[in-house]
Amino acid sequence: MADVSITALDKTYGTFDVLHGVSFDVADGEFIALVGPSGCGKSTLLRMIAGLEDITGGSIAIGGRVMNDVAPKERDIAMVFQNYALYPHMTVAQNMGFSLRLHGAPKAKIAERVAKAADVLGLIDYLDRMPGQLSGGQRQRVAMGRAIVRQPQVFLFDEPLSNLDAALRVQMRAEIRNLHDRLGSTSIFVTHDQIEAMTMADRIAVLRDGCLEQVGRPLDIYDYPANAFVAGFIGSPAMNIVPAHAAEHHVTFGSDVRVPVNNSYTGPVQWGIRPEHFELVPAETPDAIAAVAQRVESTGSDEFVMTAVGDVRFDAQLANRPGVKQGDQIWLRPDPAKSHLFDVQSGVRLT
Amino acid sequence: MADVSITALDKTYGTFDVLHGVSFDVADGEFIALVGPSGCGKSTLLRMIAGLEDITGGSIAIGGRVMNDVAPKERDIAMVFQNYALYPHMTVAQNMGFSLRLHGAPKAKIAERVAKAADVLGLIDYLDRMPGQLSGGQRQRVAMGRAIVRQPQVFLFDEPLSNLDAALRVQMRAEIRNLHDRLGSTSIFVTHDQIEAMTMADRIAVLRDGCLEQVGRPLDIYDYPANAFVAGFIGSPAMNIVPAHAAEHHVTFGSDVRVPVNNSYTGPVQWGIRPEHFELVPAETPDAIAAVAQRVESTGSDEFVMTAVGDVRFDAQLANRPGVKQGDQIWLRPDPAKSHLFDVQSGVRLT
Amino acid sequence: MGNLRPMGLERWWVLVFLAPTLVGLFVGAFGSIFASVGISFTDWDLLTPPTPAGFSNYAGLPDDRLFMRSLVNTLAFAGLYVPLTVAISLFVAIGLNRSIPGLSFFRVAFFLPTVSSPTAVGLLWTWIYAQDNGVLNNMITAMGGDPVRWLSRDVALYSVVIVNVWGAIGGGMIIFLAGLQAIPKDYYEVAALDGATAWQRLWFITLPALAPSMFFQMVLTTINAFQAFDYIYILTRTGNGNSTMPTLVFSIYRNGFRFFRMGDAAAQAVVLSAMIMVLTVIYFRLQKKWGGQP
Amino acid sequence: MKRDTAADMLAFALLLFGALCMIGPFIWMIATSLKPVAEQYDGRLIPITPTSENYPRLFEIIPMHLLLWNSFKIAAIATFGQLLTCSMAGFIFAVVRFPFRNVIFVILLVTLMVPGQVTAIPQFVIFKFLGLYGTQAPLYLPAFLGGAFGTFLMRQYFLTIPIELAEAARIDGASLARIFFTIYLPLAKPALAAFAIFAFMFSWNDLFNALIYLPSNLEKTTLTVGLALFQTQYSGQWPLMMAASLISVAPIIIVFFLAQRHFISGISMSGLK
Amino acid sequence: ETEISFALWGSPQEAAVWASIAEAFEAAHPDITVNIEVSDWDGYWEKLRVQVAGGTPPDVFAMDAPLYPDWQLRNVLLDLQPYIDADPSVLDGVFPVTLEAYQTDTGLFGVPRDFQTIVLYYNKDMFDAAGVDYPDDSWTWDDFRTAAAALTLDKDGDGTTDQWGAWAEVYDMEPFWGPVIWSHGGEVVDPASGQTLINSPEAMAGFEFIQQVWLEDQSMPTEEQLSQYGWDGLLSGIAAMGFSGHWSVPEYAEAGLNFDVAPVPMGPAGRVTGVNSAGFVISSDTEAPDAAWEFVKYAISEEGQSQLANIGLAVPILEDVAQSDAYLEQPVQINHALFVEALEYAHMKPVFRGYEEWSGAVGDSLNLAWTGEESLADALDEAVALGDDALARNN
Ligand SMILES: Nc1ncnc2c1ncn2[C@@H]1O[C@H](COP(=O)(O)OP(=O)(O)OP(=O)(O)O)[C@@H](O)[C@H]1O
Ligand SMILES: Nc1ncnc2c1ncn2[C@@H]1O[C@H](COP(=O)(O)OP(=O)(O)OP(=O)(O)O)[C@@H](O)[C@H]1O
Ligand SMILES: O=P(O)(O)OC[C@H](O)CO
Ligand SMILES: [Mg+2]
Ligand SMILES: [Mg+2]
Repeated sequence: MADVSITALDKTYGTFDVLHGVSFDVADGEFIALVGPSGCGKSTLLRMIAGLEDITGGSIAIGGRVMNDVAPKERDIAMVFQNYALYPHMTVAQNMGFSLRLHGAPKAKIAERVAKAADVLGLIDYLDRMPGQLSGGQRQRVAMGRAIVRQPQVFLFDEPLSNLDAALRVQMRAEIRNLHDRLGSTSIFVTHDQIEAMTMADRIAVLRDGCLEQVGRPLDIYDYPANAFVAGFIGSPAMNIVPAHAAEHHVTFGSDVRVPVNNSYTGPVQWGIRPEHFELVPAETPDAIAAVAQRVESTGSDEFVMTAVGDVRFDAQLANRPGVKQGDQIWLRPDPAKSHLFDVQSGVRLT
Repeated sequence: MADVSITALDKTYGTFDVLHGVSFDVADGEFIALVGPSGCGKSTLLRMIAGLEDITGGSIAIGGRVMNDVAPKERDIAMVFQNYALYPHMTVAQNMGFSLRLHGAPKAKIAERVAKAADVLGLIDYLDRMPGQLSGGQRQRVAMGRAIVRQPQVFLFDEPLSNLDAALRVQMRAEIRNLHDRLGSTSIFVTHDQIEAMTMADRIAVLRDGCLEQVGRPLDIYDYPANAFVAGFIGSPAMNIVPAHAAEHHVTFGSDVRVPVNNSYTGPVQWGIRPEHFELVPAETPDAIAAVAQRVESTGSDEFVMTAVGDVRFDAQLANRPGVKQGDQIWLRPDPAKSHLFDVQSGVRLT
Repeated sequence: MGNLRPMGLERWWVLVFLAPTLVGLFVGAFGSIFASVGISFTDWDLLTPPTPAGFSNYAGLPDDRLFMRSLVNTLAFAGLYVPLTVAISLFVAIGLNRSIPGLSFFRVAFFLPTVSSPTAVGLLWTWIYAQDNGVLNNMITAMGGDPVRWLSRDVALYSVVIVNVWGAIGGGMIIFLAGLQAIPKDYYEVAALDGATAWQRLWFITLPALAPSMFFQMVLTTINAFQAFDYIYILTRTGNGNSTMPTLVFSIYRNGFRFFRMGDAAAQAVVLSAMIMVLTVIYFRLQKKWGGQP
Repeated sequence: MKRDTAADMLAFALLLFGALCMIGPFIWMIATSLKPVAEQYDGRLIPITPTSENYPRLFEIIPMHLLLWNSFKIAAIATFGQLLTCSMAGFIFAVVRFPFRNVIFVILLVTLMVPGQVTAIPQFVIFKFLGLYGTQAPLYLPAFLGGAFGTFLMRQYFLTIPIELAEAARIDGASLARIFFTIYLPLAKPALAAFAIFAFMFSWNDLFNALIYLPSNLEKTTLTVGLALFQTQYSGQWPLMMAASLISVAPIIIVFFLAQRHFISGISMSGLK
Repeated sequence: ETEISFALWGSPQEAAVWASIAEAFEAAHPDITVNIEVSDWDGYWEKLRVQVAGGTPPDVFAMDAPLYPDWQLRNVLLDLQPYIDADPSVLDGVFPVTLEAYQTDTGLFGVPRDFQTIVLYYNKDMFDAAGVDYPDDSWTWDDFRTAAAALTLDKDGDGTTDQWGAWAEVYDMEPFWGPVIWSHGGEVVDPASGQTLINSPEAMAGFEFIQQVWLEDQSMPTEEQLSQYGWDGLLSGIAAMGFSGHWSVPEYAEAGLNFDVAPVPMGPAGRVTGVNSAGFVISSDTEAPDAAWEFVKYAISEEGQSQLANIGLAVPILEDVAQSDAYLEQPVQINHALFVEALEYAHMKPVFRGYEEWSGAVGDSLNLAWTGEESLADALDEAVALGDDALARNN
C-alpha cells in the first residue's frame, strides 16, 4: 500500500511562504499530474514528499504512515530531479544501477535492469559515457532511467521530459504510464506540458502560489474548471476570459457584442471560451462575433488567430488551416455549450 | 550586419563524430529554429557558433567575418544555455546585469534594462535572490534575462522555454519574437517544441545525427517534408508512415486496404499521413479505412486515437472530442490531398 | 579538466596569468631541477669546479650503508605516515563539515599542531616521549607498566610517525574541508533517495567527489613523507646533527650541505624525486580509475 | 534534509576525543609556561605557584615585539603574493587549454619534490646579484613568483567549478581576467582561505631563508631566527621556552581563526541546472 | 672607508662583547667599519655554507679547529702567512699548541682566537650534601667512579634517580671519551693512514670504564634523560659533576650554581685532557684583505684578548693575558688558572679533513653502546667501520 496523503502542508523558506495548507490524497496505484505556474511550489512539494525538505507545518503520510520524520531512504521513493543531479563521476550505467547496487542486488540483475531501461530510453549506446559527455536530453533520460530501474512504491517525477523532442516525448509518455501500470506504483508527476498532464494522469492537481486550486480528472478539469485561474491555466492556447454581463442565456461585452451561452446566471461575470471552441463562419452568421485578425500563426495542423473585437482580445484556434490573413475581417461563432462563466471577484465557476 | 554563415562544419569529440559537414546561412535579422532529436548536435552547433567549442572542420562567419579564431566576447553574441549556467554567487539582478557591467554601462542604465527584462520575465520579485533559491523555471527565466538585456547582434537560445508552463511559454514566445524584431538581431533558437518552431521561426533547420536534413520555412517543411525523417519529426503527434504500394492515384497496404492519394507514382513506397488529416466518418463511407480504436487519449480539445488496421498501427487526432471509446470500430477517411509518398530506401519525398 | 581554448586577446591573458609562475619556474625551480640531475653526474664540492663523474654517484648508492639505512627508514615512515595522515584528516574534515556544536573550537584544535612550528612543539614531544618523567611513561608507570624507550632505534619509527601525523592532520583537514564545500548537495539528496547509508554516501559520493582534493593530498603527503625532516630531526637527533632514524632528506642534506658532496646529494635527490614521481603516477592512475579529475 | 542526530552525536564524541589528543601537548605547553623555573621538572600539569612572569621576561630578553612585527610583515606580503600568483596560475591550469599545459604542470609538480636546500644556492646568488641580500625582500619576493603547492591546490579546487560558468561569462563579454576575478575567485573562497593559512604559515615558520638573508641583529630579523638563538641559549629553561613557543604560535592561530569561517562558502553551486 | 663583515656563532651577549671590541678597533682605525653577524651554532654553519657557495662569504669568520681542514681544502680561505711573515711579532706569546691546528703544508689559513681545555666541573652543594670530598688533582678515574656512585641519589625514593653523580656528553669525543681513551693509553684516530683506532685494547679499556660508570652503576644520565633536562646536567641541577671547557662558566654562574673545577682524573696512562681552539679565518674572496687582517690582528692582540678574557667564555691564546688579572680575576671566582695549567697534559683534539663526517659516524655508533642497544664490542666495530668509510670518502 503506497497511497500518499498530504494534509495541511505548509512550507516556508525564511520569511517566504511557498506552500499554504496543501491537502490532497493520492490513492495507491494512482497517477497524479501536478501542474501550476513556474515557481508555484511544485518542486518543493515533491521534495517534501521525498523527505528532502523540512516540513514547516502539516503532515505527509505514505501507506498510512506519517513520514514527517522518516529519512528519505526509508520511504522507498524514486525521484527524477528537475536538474537531473546525475553523479558526475559515474558512467550512465553506474548512475542508473547505483541504487540497486546500494541495495545489494546481484550484478547480473543490475545489468539486466539497466539494459532494459536504457533500451526504453534510447541510451544503449551511451551506457559507458560520463554525464558530462551527454546532451541535455540524454542527461534527462539518464535521470529518468535512474528512477525507473528502482521500481519503488512511489515515483516522483519533476518535469522529466522537458528536454525531449516531440517524438521521444510521445514515446516516453506511453512508457512511463505502462511502467506505472505494470508496477502498480503510485506516481506524482510534475509537468508544464498540458498534453502530458491530460493524457497520462488519472487526476490532475493544479497549484497556484502554493495553494491547491483544483484536483480532478483531466477532462473534468478541462471541461469544468473550478475557477478562472484553472480555466486559464489548463488548455493551450489558453482560454479567453472576458469581463462581460450575463443575462438570460447570453452575455454582452465590449460596446455591444452579444453571444449566447447555456447558462441562466444574471449579473456581471467573466465569460470564458477556449480558442478551439470558435468556428469560422461566413459573414453575418447569427451569434457570430465580427473580429479582425491581428496576427496569424500556423502550427501546421491548425491556425492560431489573434483577433480583437474593439478593445477585447480573443484568440481562436481554427482547424485545418483555413488560410486567414493578418488584417482579415472574420466571423467567429463561439459554441454556447462550451462557454464558461466565472464570478467577477472570486473567479469561482458559476453554474 | 550579422548574418551567420556556416560552411561544411565538422565536429568530433575524440572518435565520436557529432557534426558532419553542416552548411547553412542565416540572413541578417532572421529567426531560425534548430530542431532535431535529442543528441543530434544542436547544442554543439550553438556552442560552436558562440566560440565555446573548437571547430574540427569548416568555418563559421558572422557578418562576413570568419570567426573560427575569434574569442567569444568579440562576437557580440548572447546565449541562453540549456543548463542555465547562472553565476551561483550573484543575485538574479547581478546575473542579468553582468554583461552590461562588463561593457562599462552606467549603473542607472543597467538597472533600467534589468528591471525591464525582469518585468517581461516575471522576475521582479526575485531580483535579489540567489540562483540557488529559485525554482527551475525561474532559473531558466534568469538565464533568458541574461541574454536579452544584452541586445547583441546574434542571439543563441538553447531550449530556453523548456521548463516553463504553457501560459508563460505562449507569452515568452511572443516576447522573444518581439524583441528579435525590435532589435533587428539574428536569432538561432534550439527547441524541441514543434509549436515554438512553427510559430516563431522564419525558417526551421532540421538536424539528424549531425547532418542537416532540411532547412525551410515552417509551413514548407510541414507541408512538404523533404524526407520521411523530417515528415515524422515535424508535427505532433507524428505523421503515420506506412510501407505501401502506390499505383494510379492510390496506395494499398496491409491485407488489402486501399486509399486514394494525389500522386501518380507507381511502385513500393512509404505512405505518410498526419494524424490530424483523418476524418471520422460514418461506417462504410467510400475511401475510409475501417480501424479499431486501441487506446484513446483526450487532450481536452482533441481526441487522440491509436488504432490498428490489421498489423498496421495508425494514430488519428480528431477535433472536438467525438467520444471514441477503446475497442470501438471506427471509419477514418484520410485526406488524399494531404498524403505524402516517400522512397522506400532513401526516404526521399516522391512527387 | 577545463578545455577553454583562448582566442585573440585571451591568449595574452593566459601569458600574463602564467607569467609569475613561469618566471619562478625558469629562474628558480626549473633551473635547480636540471641542475640537480646534472650535478648528480659530477663530483662537486660547491666551491671548486665540478668534475664529471659519470654514473659513479649512482653506482655508489647501494654500497652506502647510511644511504640504504635512510632509504629503508624513509619507506617505512612513508608507508605509515601517508595512509594515516590522509585517512585521519579526511575523517576529521568530514566530521567537521557537519553542523555540530563547538565547530570553531574543533577546527582550531585540530589545526593547532599544524600551525605550530616544529621547533616550538618538537621540544614538547621530546618531553612527552622522555624516558624518565616523560608524560607517556609517567602514565604507563602509574598503571604499573614498564617505561618504554620511545625514541630508541626500534620504537623511534612509530613515535616519529605519530608526531608527524599529529602535525599533519590539520593541514589535510583544511584541504578536505575546502573540497567538501564544493560538493553540490544534490548528490546527497539523490543518494538519500536511492537508499544510501551514511557509509555508502561517504564511499560513493563524498570520496569520488573529493577526488581532486584527495589527489592533491595524497601527492602532497607523499612528498612530505619523503621530505620529512623537522620533527624527525628534533626528536631523534644525535650529537653531530645526525639522527637515530635518518631519512633520505637527512642523507641528502648531510652529504650536500654538511660534507659538500653535491654529486652524491644530487644523485640521492634524483632517486628520491623519482620515487615520488612513480607514486604520483600511481595516484594518477588510481584516480582516473575512480573516475575523478586529476 | 533531515539531520541524522545519532550520527552527529557519534561524530561529536569522536571529534572531541581527537581534539583532546591534538591539543594535549598545548595544554602541557601552556601549563609549563606558567610555572616558575623551580617547578619545571615536577611532572605536574597544574603549576603549584602559577606565574606569568615568563612572558614579560621574554620581552626583556629579546625584542619580541620587533621580531613579531618583522615576521608578520613578511608573512602578510608573502601570503598576498602567493594567493595572487598561485590562484592565477591554478586558474589557467584548471580552465584553459594551451600548448604544453600538462608538461608545464608536471614540471611544476616536480619542483615540489626537490628538497628546498637544492634551490637555496642559486637563489642566493640571484638575490645577491640584485643587491637584495640583507633586506627582507628575498623572504617575500619569491612568493610573487607562484609556487607549486599553491598552484596545485588552487587548480584542484578550480577544477570543481563547472566550466559552464566560465563559458557563460566569456559570452557575456568577460575577459579571462574578469572571469578569474569575478567568478572563480569568489567561488573559491574556502580554498583561498585554506591556502592563505598555509602561505602565512610557511612564511611565518621559515627559518632557513630568514637565517640566510637577514642580518642577524634582533631588530631586523624574524621571530624564527630570534627563537633559534634564544633556544640554544636558554635550553634548560622550559617555562621560558614554552612561553616563547606559545607567543610564536599565537599569531597563526589568530590568522586561522579569522580565516576559518570562510571555509564555508555560503554559496551552493546551484547555478547549473 | 672600508667595511668588513665578521661572522661568528654565539649568544647575543657574546655578540655584544665583540661589538665593543670592534668599537675599540674602529676607534683605532677610523677608516674601517666592522659589521658583526652572530648566529646560533647550527644557523651559523648553515648560513656560512650558503654565503660561501654563493661567492659572498663574510670577510672574517669564526672557525672551529676540527672543521678547519675541510674549509681550507676548498680554497675559500686566505693564506695569512704573508701577513705574518711581514709582521712575525703578531704571534709572539701565543700558546703553540693552539697554533698547531691551523698550520698546513701550504700556509697558515687561520689563527686561533681562544682555546678550551677540558676540566672537571663539580657542584659543591651536592658534594657537601652527600658528604663526599671535592675532587682534586689526586683523583683517578676510579675515584671518580666511586664518588659518582655516591652522588647518585633517588632523593624522593620513588624508584627513579633524580640526581646523578656526573653527566657527560657522549657523542663528541671532546669533553669526555677522548680524555678517557687517551688517559688509558689509547688513541682515537690516525687521519694520515685513514684509520680509526678506538678498538685497540687500550681504548677498549677506556670504553669499558665508561660503560661501568654509565650502564652498570648508572651514575650518569643517558642522552635521552639529558635531552629532557636541556642537555647540560650540571646546569639543570641533576648531576654533581661534568666535563666541559671554559665556555660553561658564565652559564653556570648565571644559573647560581655553587661550583668549581678540578683537573680531569688520572688514568693508567696518566692524566690527559683535550684541548681545542676556535679561530679566525679570512675569506679568500674578501675585497679588503688588509682591513680584515688588521681586525684579526687586533682581536688576537693583547688588547683584544684582554677584553675577550673578560666575558669568561674561553681562555685567551696569549700567555701574558692568560696570566693577567684580566683572565684570572674574572667576576666569577673559580680556579681559572687550571684551564691554562691543563695545557701541559692536553692532547689536541684531532683536526683532519672529514672530521665532521667521521665524528658523526663514530658518535652514532658508539651511542648504541651507551643506550645498551648493542654490546660495546659490536658498537666499536661499527664505529670503526663507519669511521673508516668516512675517512676514505674524504681522502
Ligand atoms: N564532451 C563530449 N564528449 C563526447 N560526446 C559528447 C560530448 N558532448 C556531447 N557529446 C555527444 O554529442 C552529441 C550531440 O550533443 P548535443 O549536446 O549537441 O546534442 P543536442 O542536439 O543539443 O541534444 P539535446 O536536445 O538532447 O540537448 C550527443 O550524442 C552527445 O552525447
Ligand atoms: N532555497 C530557497 N529559498 C528561498 N526561496 C526558495 C528556495 N527554493 C525555492 N524557493 C522559492 O519557492 C518557490 C517555489 O519553488 P519551486 O521550486 O517549488 O517551484 P516550481 O513550482 O517547481 O517551479 P518551476 O516550474 O519553475 O520549477 C519559488 O518561488 C522559489 O523562488
Ligand atoms: O550527508 P551527511 O552530512 O551525513 O554527510 C555524508 C557523509 O559523507 C557520510 O558520512
Ligand atoms: Mg520546479
Ligand atoms: Mg542540447
